[in-house]
Amino acid sequence: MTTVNIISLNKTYPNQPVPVLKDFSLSINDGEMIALLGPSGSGKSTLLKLITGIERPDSGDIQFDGSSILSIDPNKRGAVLMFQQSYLFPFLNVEDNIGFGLKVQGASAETIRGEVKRMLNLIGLPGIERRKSGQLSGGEQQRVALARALVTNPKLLLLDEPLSSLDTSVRMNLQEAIRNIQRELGVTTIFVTHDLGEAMAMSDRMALLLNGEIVALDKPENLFHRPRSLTAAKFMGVSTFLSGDQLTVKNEACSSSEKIFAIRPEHIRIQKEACKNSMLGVVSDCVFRGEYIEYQVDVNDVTVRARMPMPAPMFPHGEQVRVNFPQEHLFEVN
Amino acid sequence: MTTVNIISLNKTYPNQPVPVLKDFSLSINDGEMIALLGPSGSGKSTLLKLITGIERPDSGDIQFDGSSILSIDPNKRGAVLMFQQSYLFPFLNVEDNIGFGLKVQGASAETIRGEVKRMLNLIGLPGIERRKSGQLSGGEQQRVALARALVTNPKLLLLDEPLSSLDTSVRMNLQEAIRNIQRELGVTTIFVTHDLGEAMAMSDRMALLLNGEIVALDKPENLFHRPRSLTAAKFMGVSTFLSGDQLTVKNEACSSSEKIFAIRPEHIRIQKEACKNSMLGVVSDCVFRGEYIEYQVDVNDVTVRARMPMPAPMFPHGEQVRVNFPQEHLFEVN
Amino acid sequence: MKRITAYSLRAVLYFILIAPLLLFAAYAFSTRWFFPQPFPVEWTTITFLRAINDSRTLSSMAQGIWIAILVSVLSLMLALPAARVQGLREFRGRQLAWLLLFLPTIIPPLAIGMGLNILFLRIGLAGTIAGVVLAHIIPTLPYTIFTLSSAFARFDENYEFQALALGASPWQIFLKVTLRMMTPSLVVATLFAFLISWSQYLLTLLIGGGQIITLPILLFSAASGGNPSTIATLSLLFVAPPVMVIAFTARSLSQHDNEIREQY
Amino acid sequence: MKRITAYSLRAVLYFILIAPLLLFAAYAFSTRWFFPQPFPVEWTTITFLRAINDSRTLSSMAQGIWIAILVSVLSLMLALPAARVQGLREFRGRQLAWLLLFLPTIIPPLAIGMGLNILFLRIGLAGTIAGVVLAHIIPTLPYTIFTLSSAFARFDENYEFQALALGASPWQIFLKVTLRMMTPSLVVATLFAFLISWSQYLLTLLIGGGQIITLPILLFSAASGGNPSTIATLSLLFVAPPVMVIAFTARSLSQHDNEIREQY
Repeated sequence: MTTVNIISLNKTYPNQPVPVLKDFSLSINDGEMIALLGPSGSGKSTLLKLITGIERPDSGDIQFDGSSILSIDPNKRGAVLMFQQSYLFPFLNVEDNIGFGLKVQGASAETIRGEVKRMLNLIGLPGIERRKSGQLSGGEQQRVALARALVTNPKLLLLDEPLSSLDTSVRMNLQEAIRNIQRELGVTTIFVTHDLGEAMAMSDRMALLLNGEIVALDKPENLFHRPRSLTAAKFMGVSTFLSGDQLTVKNEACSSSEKIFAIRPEHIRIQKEACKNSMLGVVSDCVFRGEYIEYQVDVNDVTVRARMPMPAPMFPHGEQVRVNFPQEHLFEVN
Repeated sequence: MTTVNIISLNKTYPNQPVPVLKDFSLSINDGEMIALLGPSGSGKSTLLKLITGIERPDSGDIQFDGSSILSIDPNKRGAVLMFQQSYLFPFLNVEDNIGFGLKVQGASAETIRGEVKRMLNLIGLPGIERRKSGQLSGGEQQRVALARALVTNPKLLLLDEPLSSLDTSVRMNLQEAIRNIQRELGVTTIFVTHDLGEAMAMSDRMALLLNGEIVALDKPENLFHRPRSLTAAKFMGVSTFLSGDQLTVKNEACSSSEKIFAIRPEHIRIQKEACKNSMLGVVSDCVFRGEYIEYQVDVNDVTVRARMPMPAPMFPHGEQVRVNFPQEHLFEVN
Repeated sequence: MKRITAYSLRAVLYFILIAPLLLFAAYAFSTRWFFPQPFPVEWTTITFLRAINDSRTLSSMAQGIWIAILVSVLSLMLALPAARVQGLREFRGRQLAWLLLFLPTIIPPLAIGMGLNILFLRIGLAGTIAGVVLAHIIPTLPYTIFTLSSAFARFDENYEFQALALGASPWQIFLKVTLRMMTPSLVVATLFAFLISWSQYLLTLLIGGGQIITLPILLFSAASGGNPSTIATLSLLFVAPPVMVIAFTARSLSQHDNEIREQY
Repeated sequence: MKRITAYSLRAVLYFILIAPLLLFAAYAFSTRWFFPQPFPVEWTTITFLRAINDSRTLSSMAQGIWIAILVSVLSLMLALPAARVQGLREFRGRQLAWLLLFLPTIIPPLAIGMGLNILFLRIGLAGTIAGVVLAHIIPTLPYTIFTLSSAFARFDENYEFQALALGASPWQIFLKVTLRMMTPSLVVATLFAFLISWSQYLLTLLIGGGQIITLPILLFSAASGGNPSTIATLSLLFVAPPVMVIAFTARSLSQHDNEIREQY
């Protein structure tokens, strides 16, 4: 339905020394779901504000299907928002909440009723038209908020951490629901989150944001298994880096000339026997986390975190072990 | 320092038909950390209120080291609380917040200063005495709240979902910090949560609560790998149950006479080849979650969720596959 | 124990509030009541009926209500944008703004009235309803702005952004979202404005200059006359419209009660 | 655009609020000022100095301040428990409680005053400072309760539970936690109480019966005399203590501003 082009956006808030977005460019394909992953302050929410028109960029352009939307009034852009809170209007019931967008755009009562019904079926909550938002659970409220956003047939759906106030199980359910609905309707979507698992589960492509810039943009699988840069690798949960020649462990790259190798925590093996690519260390912590055990092993003053899937060998605190970095799981980063 | 005995507690709130706690008994060893895991409304928070004395039980007893505390004033019980929010007093700086308990108990200014310093070192935030709570991050606030609770040398530490408002990475850090501090000081602790992973990572024993009753109480490893009952298994993330004789899949037990077997999602295998204990199904969903792929496979109208560790074979939506339940991972529940 | 303390406290409070009312009723419907009789001896409705059949009484009530309604509407219209700025925005001089806001409550009505009278005589507003309404707005505005700005301080603008993204125009957002979200506070602010205007004596007297007669003015002249029954009757009439307004407010608030709780 | 609108709105508001004050100053420090002169022609400080050297002026100010302080303290003590119940608890009849709470603001001071006068004459409180203070509490209480209960509605009792679990006694909790958390609202409530008592004319006149003289009473009798300079001078004196109280309030609030923001 819509391709979105964000071209060289710059935005600095008054009274702030550092720009929030720096020469920010991103192209989103028709019907694609892009996840923006980054810590708070990385510019994620500002980008959404610029797209909806709540804020204006200092320079740059935003285009829907090739034509700029910057001169269009915020309420005519067709970019709808969904926040962490549902922001359902407390004085309206579910039907009137979902129908709000159609009503202000002048649709007939019949059309609205039909569309609301269709949306309620789509979000899997048929028959709740008469309820007030206070009578809904947190997950149901977010489903209704999604329906309210999608009923206007928007060009672009913006999701600003829509699940981060929900319990884990509800969250998992809604991840599936949102992903399925988004694919069914084929609506182009930007999904902002600071949760890596969520970003990977939901998106076609992920953009990693830091200080207003994209540090990596790729499919989740590629970013997860073979991040190209040190920054991207850290984003993806990698905490162990080795300088290539001597195979010494380090948490940070110190010189730019040497080769740096990285390894995911679940690929590191803790064992008693020495083998190729293994180093001596002392177990400093060991936490049972269900499907795996997380070991912290001190190797040359650096703490290596390893995840051993169950059933795993148990090493007590203080035990001398070998930390093994299997060759096939080491990858180079720069 | 303190063993805690909770004996046959009953509590029903006025105007509510159902009791919040039903004949609730629990013994906690000296220095032990017990996790109470249960959905909202299961009576977790009520139990904490009864222990601190904010509410009174209808019947039953609570004993510290063998003597009842029910007749002791709430402010003399020595049971301190930590909530989801830090509830640091906004008008006091960090030092006065941590020293609050000592001050109202009449300690000298010198003692307080020394103890505050000791606690700040313990929580890993030395030197922040003069800061106000508004200048601290969420994680730091919770660390200070922990210090404020522990500085009075309490008999029992009560943690009421202290981490659920924090981001994942801060949360992981604080899980380790709280666990280490608790073990170092050896303070008997009750940890209330609705997050399974957190309960497993933190506790010596876990109590699963449902409707004011304990449905299971054991070490996390035992509960995770071999829950004894159907209810406990569901708590621990098991969603696939099989009736033993015919090996047919089901989500619910239907008759009480037949044997029910359960299997964890990460032990189910999805494959093309038929083998022993395998059934025919159709892939209905497939989500990439980093370390594993989550498949949903429809088998005889029942959805089986399986987690395949990476690298995993990829099966597209709609593909006919074999769902394999390895014999060694099936366990009986009742 | 706590509960009993709370209940008895409330009982005392209610007694303090209701006692004067009962005393008026006793005076209004009795003929002779002298010290040290604990209760009136003879009861009558003659004074009451005479007072409410007096055309001056009714016209003064009508005028007072009309003025109070105009004052409520105008001060809400003035207070809304000011309260929004006070409640939602951070700006330097915010403390100064609060200070100035409360000036009219401390300048005595007498002083305001005389100052305004001089001003209004020059611009021809003295002795007109418009003049009285404008004068009433001065003591009214602080309370309406205060009430609305504390509501705006809790108002979440994201509700408006939602409506904007869904295609609502600024005017639709104001009518269908902002006003609806603010309804409980608007009702309370209206109540304040109505009550302050309705019970205003000095400003009405000074600006009205004897041409604008409201119930408080009748009440004051009756007080000089000194017939307790007439005074008590007028007092009861005086209380009637406010009681109705408060009853309406209480109903609106209880209707909106659930919404408020959901909202905050 | 939005910003300009907000600024000009505030400018208009400030003008409305300050204009009467300037007018007083002009009258107080000038001798002759007649229509159509746009500004006073002769300036003088004689009237002003005469007025502030008058012992009646100073003693009336002292008495007024003393009464306002007593009223503030008493109405806070009465309002705190009532506001806590109104703000924190859910109970049936809550709407009725609000309605009754606002009764004193709608019964005209005149009516209250005369009712109370009869009562106080019987129990010997008429003409005493105690009687005037008690009378002033009636119009004061609604505003203090209203202010404090809206603060209690946002107050989180878990702060108190924390202090309790840390070993604080109920009295320590009240002093070291509850009062400290409520400070901004306590300051505002005190401001309301002080201002309402300080500017009270009718209740003081009726209950004081000529024995209790406060500045508003002097001001009113001066108004009958009709010397604009004297009136304006007394008006300026009248405004002085409230301005100081408001300035103090504004300072306290800005000190607590960060805390408030952290708290809510």
